[in-house]
Amino acid sequence: MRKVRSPGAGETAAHTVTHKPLRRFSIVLQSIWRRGEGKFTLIVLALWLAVALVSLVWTPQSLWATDGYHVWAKPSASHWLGTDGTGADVFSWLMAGSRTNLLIVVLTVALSAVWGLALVAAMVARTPALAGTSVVVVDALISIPTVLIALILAVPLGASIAVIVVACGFGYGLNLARVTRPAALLAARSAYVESARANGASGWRVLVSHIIPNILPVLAVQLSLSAGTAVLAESGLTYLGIGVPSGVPSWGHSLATSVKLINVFPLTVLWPGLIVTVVVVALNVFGDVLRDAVDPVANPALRQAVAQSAGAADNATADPSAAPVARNTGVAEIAEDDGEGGER
Amino acid sequence: MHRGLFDFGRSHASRRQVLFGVSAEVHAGECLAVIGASGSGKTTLTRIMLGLAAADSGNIEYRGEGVGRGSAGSRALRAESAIVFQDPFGSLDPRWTVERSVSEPLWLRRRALGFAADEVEGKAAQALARVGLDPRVFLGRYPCDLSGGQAQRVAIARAIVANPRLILADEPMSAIDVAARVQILETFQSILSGEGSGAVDTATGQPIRPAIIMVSHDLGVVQHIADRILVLREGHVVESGPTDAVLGSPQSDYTRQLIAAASL
Amino acid sequence: MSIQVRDLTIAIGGKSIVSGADLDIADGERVGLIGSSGSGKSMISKAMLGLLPRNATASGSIVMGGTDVIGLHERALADLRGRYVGTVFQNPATSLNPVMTVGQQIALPLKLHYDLTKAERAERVAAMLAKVGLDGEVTGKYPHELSGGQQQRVGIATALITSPRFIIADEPTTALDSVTQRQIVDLLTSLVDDAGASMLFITHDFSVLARATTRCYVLDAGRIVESGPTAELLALPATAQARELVSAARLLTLRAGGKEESHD
Amino acid sequence: KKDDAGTSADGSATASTVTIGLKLAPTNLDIRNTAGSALDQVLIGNVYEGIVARDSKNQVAPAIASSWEESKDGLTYTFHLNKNMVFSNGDTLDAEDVVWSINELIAKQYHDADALESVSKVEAKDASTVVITLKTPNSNLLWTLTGRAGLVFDKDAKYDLKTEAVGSGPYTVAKFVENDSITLKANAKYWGKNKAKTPTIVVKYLADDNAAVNALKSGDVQVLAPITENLAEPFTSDPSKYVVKAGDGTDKYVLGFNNASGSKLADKRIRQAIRYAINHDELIASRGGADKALGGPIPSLDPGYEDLTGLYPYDQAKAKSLMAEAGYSEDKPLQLTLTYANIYGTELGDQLRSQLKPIGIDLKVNVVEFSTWLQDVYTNHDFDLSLVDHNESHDFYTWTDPTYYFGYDNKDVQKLYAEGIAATTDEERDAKFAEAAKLISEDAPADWLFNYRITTATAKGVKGFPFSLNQTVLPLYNVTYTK
Amino acid sequence: MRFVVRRLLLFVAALFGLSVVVFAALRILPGDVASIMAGVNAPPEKAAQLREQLGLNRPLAIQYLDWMGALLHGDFGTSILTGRSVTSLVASRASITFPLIILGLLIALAIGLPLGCAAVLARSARVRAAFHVLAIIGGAVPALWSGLLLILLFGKGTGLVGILPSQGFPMDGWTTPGQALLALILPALSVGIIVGASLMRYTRSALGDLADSGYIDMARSCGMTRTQAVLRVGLRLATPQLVSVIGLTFASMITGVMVIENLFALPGIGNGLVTDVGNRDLIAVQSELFLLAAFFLGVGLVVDVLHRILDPRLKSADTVSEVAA
Ligand SMILES: Nc1ncnc2c1ncn2[C@@H]1O[C@H](COP(=O)(O)OP(=O)(O)OP(=O)(O)O)[C@@H](O)[C@H]1O
Ligand SMILES: Nc1ncnc2c1ncn2[C@@H]1O[C@H](COP(=O)(O)OP(=O)(O)OP(=O)(O)O)[C@@H](O)[C@H]1O
Ligand SMILES: [Mg+2]
Ligand SMILES: [Mg+2]
Repeated sequence: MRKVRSPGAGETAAHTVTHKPLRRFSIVLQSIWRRGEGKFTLIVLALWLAVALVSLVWTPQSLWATDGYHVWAKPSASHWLGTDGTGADVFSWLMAGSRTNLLIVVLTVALSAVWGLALVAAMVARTPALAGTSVVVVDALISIPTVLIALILAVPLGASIAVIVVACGFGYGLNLARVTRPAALLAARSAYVESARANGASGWRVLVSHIIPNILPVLAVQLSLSAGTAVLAESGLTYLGIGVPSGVPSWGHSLATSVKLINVFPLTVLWPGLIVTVVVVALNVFGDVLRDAVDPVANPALRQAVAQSAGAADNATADPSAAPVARNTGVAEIAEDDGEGGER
Repeated sequence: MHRGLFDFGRSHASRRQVLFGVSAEVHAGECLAVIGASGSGKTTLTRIMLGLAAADSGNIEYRGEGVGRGSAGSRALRAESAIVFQDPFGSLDPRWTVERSVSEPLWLRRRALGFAADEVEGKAAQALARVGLDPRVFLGRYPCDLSGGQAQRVAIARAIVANPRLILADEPMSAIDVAARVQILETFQSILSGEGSGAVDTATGQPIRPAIIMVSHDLGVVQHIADRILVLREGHVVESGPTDAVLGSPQSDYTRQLIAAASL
Repeated sequence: MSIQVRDLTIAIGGKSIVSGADLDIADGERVGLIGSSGSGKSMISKAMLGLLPRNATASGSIVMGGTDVIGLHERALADLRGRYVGTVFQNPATSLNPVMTVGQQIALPLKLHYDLTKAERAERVAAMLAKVGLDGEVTGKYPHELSGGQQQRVGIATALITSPRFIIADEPTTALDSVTQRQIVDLLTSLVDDAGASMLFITHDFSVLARATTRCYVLDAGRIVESGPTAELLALPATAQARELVSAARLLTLRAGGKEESHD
Repeated sequence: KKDDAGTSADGSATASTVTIGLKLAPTNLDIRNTAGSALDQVLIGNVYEGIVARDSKNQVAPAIASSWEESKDGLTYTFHLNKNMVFSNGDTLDAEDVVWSINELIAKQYHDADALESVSKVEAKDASTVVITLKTPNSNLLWTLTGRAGLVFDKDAKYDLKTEAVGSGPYTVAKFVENDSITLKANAKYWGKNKAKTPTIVVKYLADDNAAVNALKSGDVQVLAPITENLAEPFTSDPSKYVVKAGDGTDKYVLGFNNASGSKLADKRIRQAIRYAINHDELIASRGGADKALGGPIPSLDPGYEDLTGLYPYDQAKAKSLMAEAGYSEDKPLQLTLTYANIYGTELGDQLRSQLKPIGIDLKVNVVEFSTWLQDVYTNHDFDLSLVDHNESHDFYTWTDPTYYFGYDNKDVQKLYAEGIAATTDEERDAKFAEAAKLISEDAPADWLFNYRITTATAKGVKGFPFSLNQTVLPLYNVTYTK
Repeated sequence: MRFVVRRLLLFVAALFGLSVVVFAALRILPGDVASIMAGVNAPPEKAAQLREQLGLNRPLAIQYLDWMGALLHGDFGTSILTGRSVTSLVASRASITFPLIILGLLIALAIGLPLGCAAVLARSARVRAAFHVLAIIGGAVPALWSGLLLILLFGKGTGLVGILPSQGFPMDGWTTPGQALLALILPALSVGIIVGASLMRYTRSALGDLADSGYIDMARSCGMTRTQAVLRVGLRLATPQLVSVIGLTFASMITGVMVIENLFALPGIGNGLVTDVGNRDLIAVQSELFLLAAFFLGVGLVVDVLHRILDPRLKSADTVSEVAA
């Protein structure tokens, strides 16, 4: 029975999403944009993405254009934020750093999501032994600081992006598992999952179509927090020499190298610190607004859009807002409806 | 069609036995009501019947076949039954639209029932209409935009959409105002009679008349719809029989207490 | 204590929930409030306690024993609550403090309003526990260690420990089986009568309503549509909304002597 | 902390404690077994004394031996020791201790024992005369004895060398916190004329540049040696409160090539191209301008120094054409990896990378931990280019050892060096070394980026702190601080 | 009780697993302490000789068993490089790091709890929003940066209001408690502010959720004002959750603390670990990592047990996460 390919999760998912997925996406964006903090985070994140992309093909100065005669220069027309200790353009390095940090954030978030969800799946599994063990293991491992993991990893790997990604992804995955577990458990033990199971839904299908959508709000918040923390961790670990290797631009690199000069020219440290702070704020806020926007339970606009498109698809003639808002439909009305429904 | 539930007990992790030798049976087109105090094991009984929980001893028979782990009988039972849970909102995924929730059993059973993918939406709309909800209005809604009565009706639509032969309804009327209760009962009655269920039993050529097992603590409701009653107390069957007999001339003290308390 | 509610209007986020409600509860009177789900019953009771959500605005007047509680300072409201006004909540599981023992919970209003020694408090709690029919040994237990009926009694004990002059009971008996339900209602009415207090009783269940109140109001979509002595109102409802509720209830009332036949 | 020891007439006070901020911290005090100039810097001349010492011009000076003679054939050295010498624990120090110390070093192969390979015998003629006999003449011997090889330990003292020190110098170690600080107290039993002027000297190790600058600013330390020149600005601009000065040293920042056959750099044209392509002036300028250009393996304070900077002047065109000859260009670059330890910072690597880019070298910079460098580069010779500050003086011999990590093997150089070592006069030695150095430089087995000069910053009232060579020889007895 | 026993068993198992991981990971490191001791000018034989002397050539399994054997007797070994016992090394470093963490945590609590409560209790929605923004920004600042800014502001010698020492720890350590404490104030502030901000967020959200709950309504109906109810009932109800958060925060603080130790030149555990790894003083490193991991696992254990004590509903649950949300 297991071997027969039952109508997969994708089938239903695709089915629902056929009602204009783009529209749904734009509603979500609009919902975020409508809020003041949503505007802020969208702008910051879009700018980040744009700068990262642009830096792949263009930076105001080449990263490797070092002018040893003008190190630690003050901001000028050719060097908007001045130069660093090698005489390279700080602005260009910060621009290029944005792509490294973006990469780190994306990889860390992806790893922590995969690892965290795997743990969640184990923790809400129907096998008590698996569920019990994984819960306890998570509770134990979670108390080990990320930096310790990074230190141990940096031992064989040396300073590298992989150290940051693996250490942070591992740690944040544990956190994520712990934080989302109650919501996941609620979904996993819910009546709708039981009835789906009674109808023959597989465990995988339940995970993908019921549990994950239901922990999505918590997940959104947690992942964006992880993203923010990954940016912070990058700067910390790079400063400690176990993060981004030298020669690779990153904000942590800019921060760590300019830290030395704080006494002479404090402004140099200001920029990377400011960027990190602003981006982390944006990421944290993004989690909150994303949760509110993407969750149909919390976002009435999204619900309305879905209802409208469903109503329109179902019966083109009916104006959904004109339809009776059936609350206290009387007994008589039911019988009538019943008959109609039966004949269709 | 015959469905027998013979003699099974169940113990929980806490090592406390919850059900003691409960036997019952229900036939097509018939409603069996299970009543009893809170914690007497009613929900557990329904869960065991559907294989959502396992009994420690005893056996369940469905259409003449034993229902054990992985048996043909259990597959048939799962494929042909539906459940309505006590809590209307709990049984609907809060992040799924009504349409998706109602059509989920259809998707899961499409092959077995043998219809095309493009029929699904129509069937879901039809089921909604049958419980008195306008599909144009409700298909696209999310559970949080529904009132309790509406949610309950959606859950029932979901239960009846795939033409099950057995419906288990666990206190489907709790926390719902009386007007809404009446609507739901009407729906059940029409389903029991086989009216417009839309599906025909291939063996007999008759419309499918499902059996309903309903758990309830509202004796008024029970009297209204049930053909037979099973009274549970602390896991034991204290009394069972036709509705009129049990409510009219109760044999056990406990049943008498229940009736006395309800009928003021 | 007598209560006069005049032109009470409650809005949340610009949406009107209750509009222009007038209610009177005379000294020592037990008054019911019924209405379909979401009609605003709980909001009215919360307004009386000054417990409306922060984004809610209330206007009109609620005069309790001479003071208008609307717009009253939180400090003054707090002095009123628990001392002159007691509340029994619908769901004890979500209102009894899970980290307080039953004894601490029941003693809380005493502690907040009266200067008593520990021993005196313990004595009163013990007496109150006896009145609501609970064993002395539950004093040290936590709410989650009690059954639903026991929890509900703890809630009643907490509401009544200071012998308040006015009790608000918001659906205190839902989710309980009929036997327990009846016990709780009888307990509550007798305790209220013994203390000579007034009570506002919110419920869906008409048999409970009839038993617990002498007069009642019908609320629909935030408006009081009808009021009158309970027995009369249930026998002969004047408005369509009340009629609908009452006829549905009647249909589902348990009748000794067998099942009612026609039902369309 | 800086409680006043005495107040002079004009109201200024001489501090009883001076705190000195240094950079590289020793991990233990075991000067016999643990390498690293951090130990030499703080212990030699302050706590331990050698049979001879080194002055601030890198010349040999009297210490435990007040005078010495060298035989004509260069095979016998006779040392006349001072009288009435004692260790800090009260034991007398005489020829026996000297002989025992040197013999022990050779027998147990303590650090630097290989420098005494040519020694055949060490004897005490009497209590104050020590004779060292050599198998072959060694013009470096005396200088070698100024370092660890010539240190004199108390034969009879038992102590844990890692955490304690018993020597005959003007100071004793009162407290040692690894990687953090050493507290030196004046040796009450000190026998000689270099009596400590300040009773307590605290050496504080400040690895972080910023921390170091803050420490001097806040008065937590009175001296910073070295200070990164770029960071000295707040001090240079405030001469009323601080003195900032650069001193000479023997630190050679060597961009070493892997010369072994089979290496990408076995092709001389590429090595030469790299040397032409590097703009040393720019490198020095970016570091603040104090360092000195260095064209060959011998720094100005070492014997055989000659200005070789003219051999490979900065000439990008020439570099490009050499690379083109070897078959590389900017469009078709040669991939090379520069591996170096993280203690030198990332700037140099980044700068070299950009300087080599236009001539067709794609330099991958791999900054690793020092241990990793030791393993990969130093031991396994697994590298293309490497960057090390070879700070030791008189380490020219590394170019004559084909097994050293450069893998440089030039018979002419080896012959010249041997002749120089065997020389019995300094002039002869210097000439041979200079000739060899020129040969090496022409061969381009490495590029000498610059001769690092130490910038030291002190508070205005600090006197007697040596500015030259203070990373290897740091006599502290003369240091005082007057507020 | 069964829970505690199970948790303890797990603690031991986790420690054992970690010891293997730590030991193995350290052996993959290129380079060793012998070559560090020998330095760059010594002939290769020198390093080999030292290796032999130090017993670094023995089979790994034997080295591991030796280490574990000694560990079981409470002997954490002797650092090869410094010649000091790891116990005394760790003790002297911990005497800086732990006061720093605890001071930081106290500052964080002093900032986070009251502000978190205020953020829930504030009457005006604008003020509540302002608190929220404050919390988010506070938590988004890199530790490195906040430390630097504090030095620039308050560091003696450097700061605008140069009143506090910003570099190093007094030589005499805690024998001069006043100075020692002073030296820790700026570093503790730099971690404390950041952690405080995140604690404020947690407090705010935990209390915010509770403020609309039936428990608060119940307390108010008994006669408490909203403020009283939130502070007395809400805080108590949020305590188990906050204890968990603080426990986790404690573990995550160590990252910030390591950066801060570096920045403020404090010879603490973080600084020591980095140096020891760099020097390949493996015996020291493995024992230090082990002790640190044991400590944090221990904190986790204590937090779990505390959580259960504080929340009577957990008595019968198997794990804390069962009810913790
Ligand atoms: N997962 C479980 N673990 C332990 N005991 C359980 C579990 N589920 C149910 N029980 C116990 O089994 C008994 C029967 O529970 P069940 O849910 O079947 O009662 P019920 O009759 O449906 O009650 P209600 O009317 O309140 O729904 C109860 O005493 C309950 O405490
Ligand atoms: N915090 C809130 N914000 C916005 N609307 C609310 C809020 N709380 C309640 N409402 C709305 O106020 C209306 C009245 O709610 P109320 O709880 O008083 O109903 P009720 O009559 O007590 O219903 P029930 O019988 O289900 O308890 C409902 O429509 C509800 O949706
Ligand atoms: Mg049940
Ligand atoms: Mg209500």
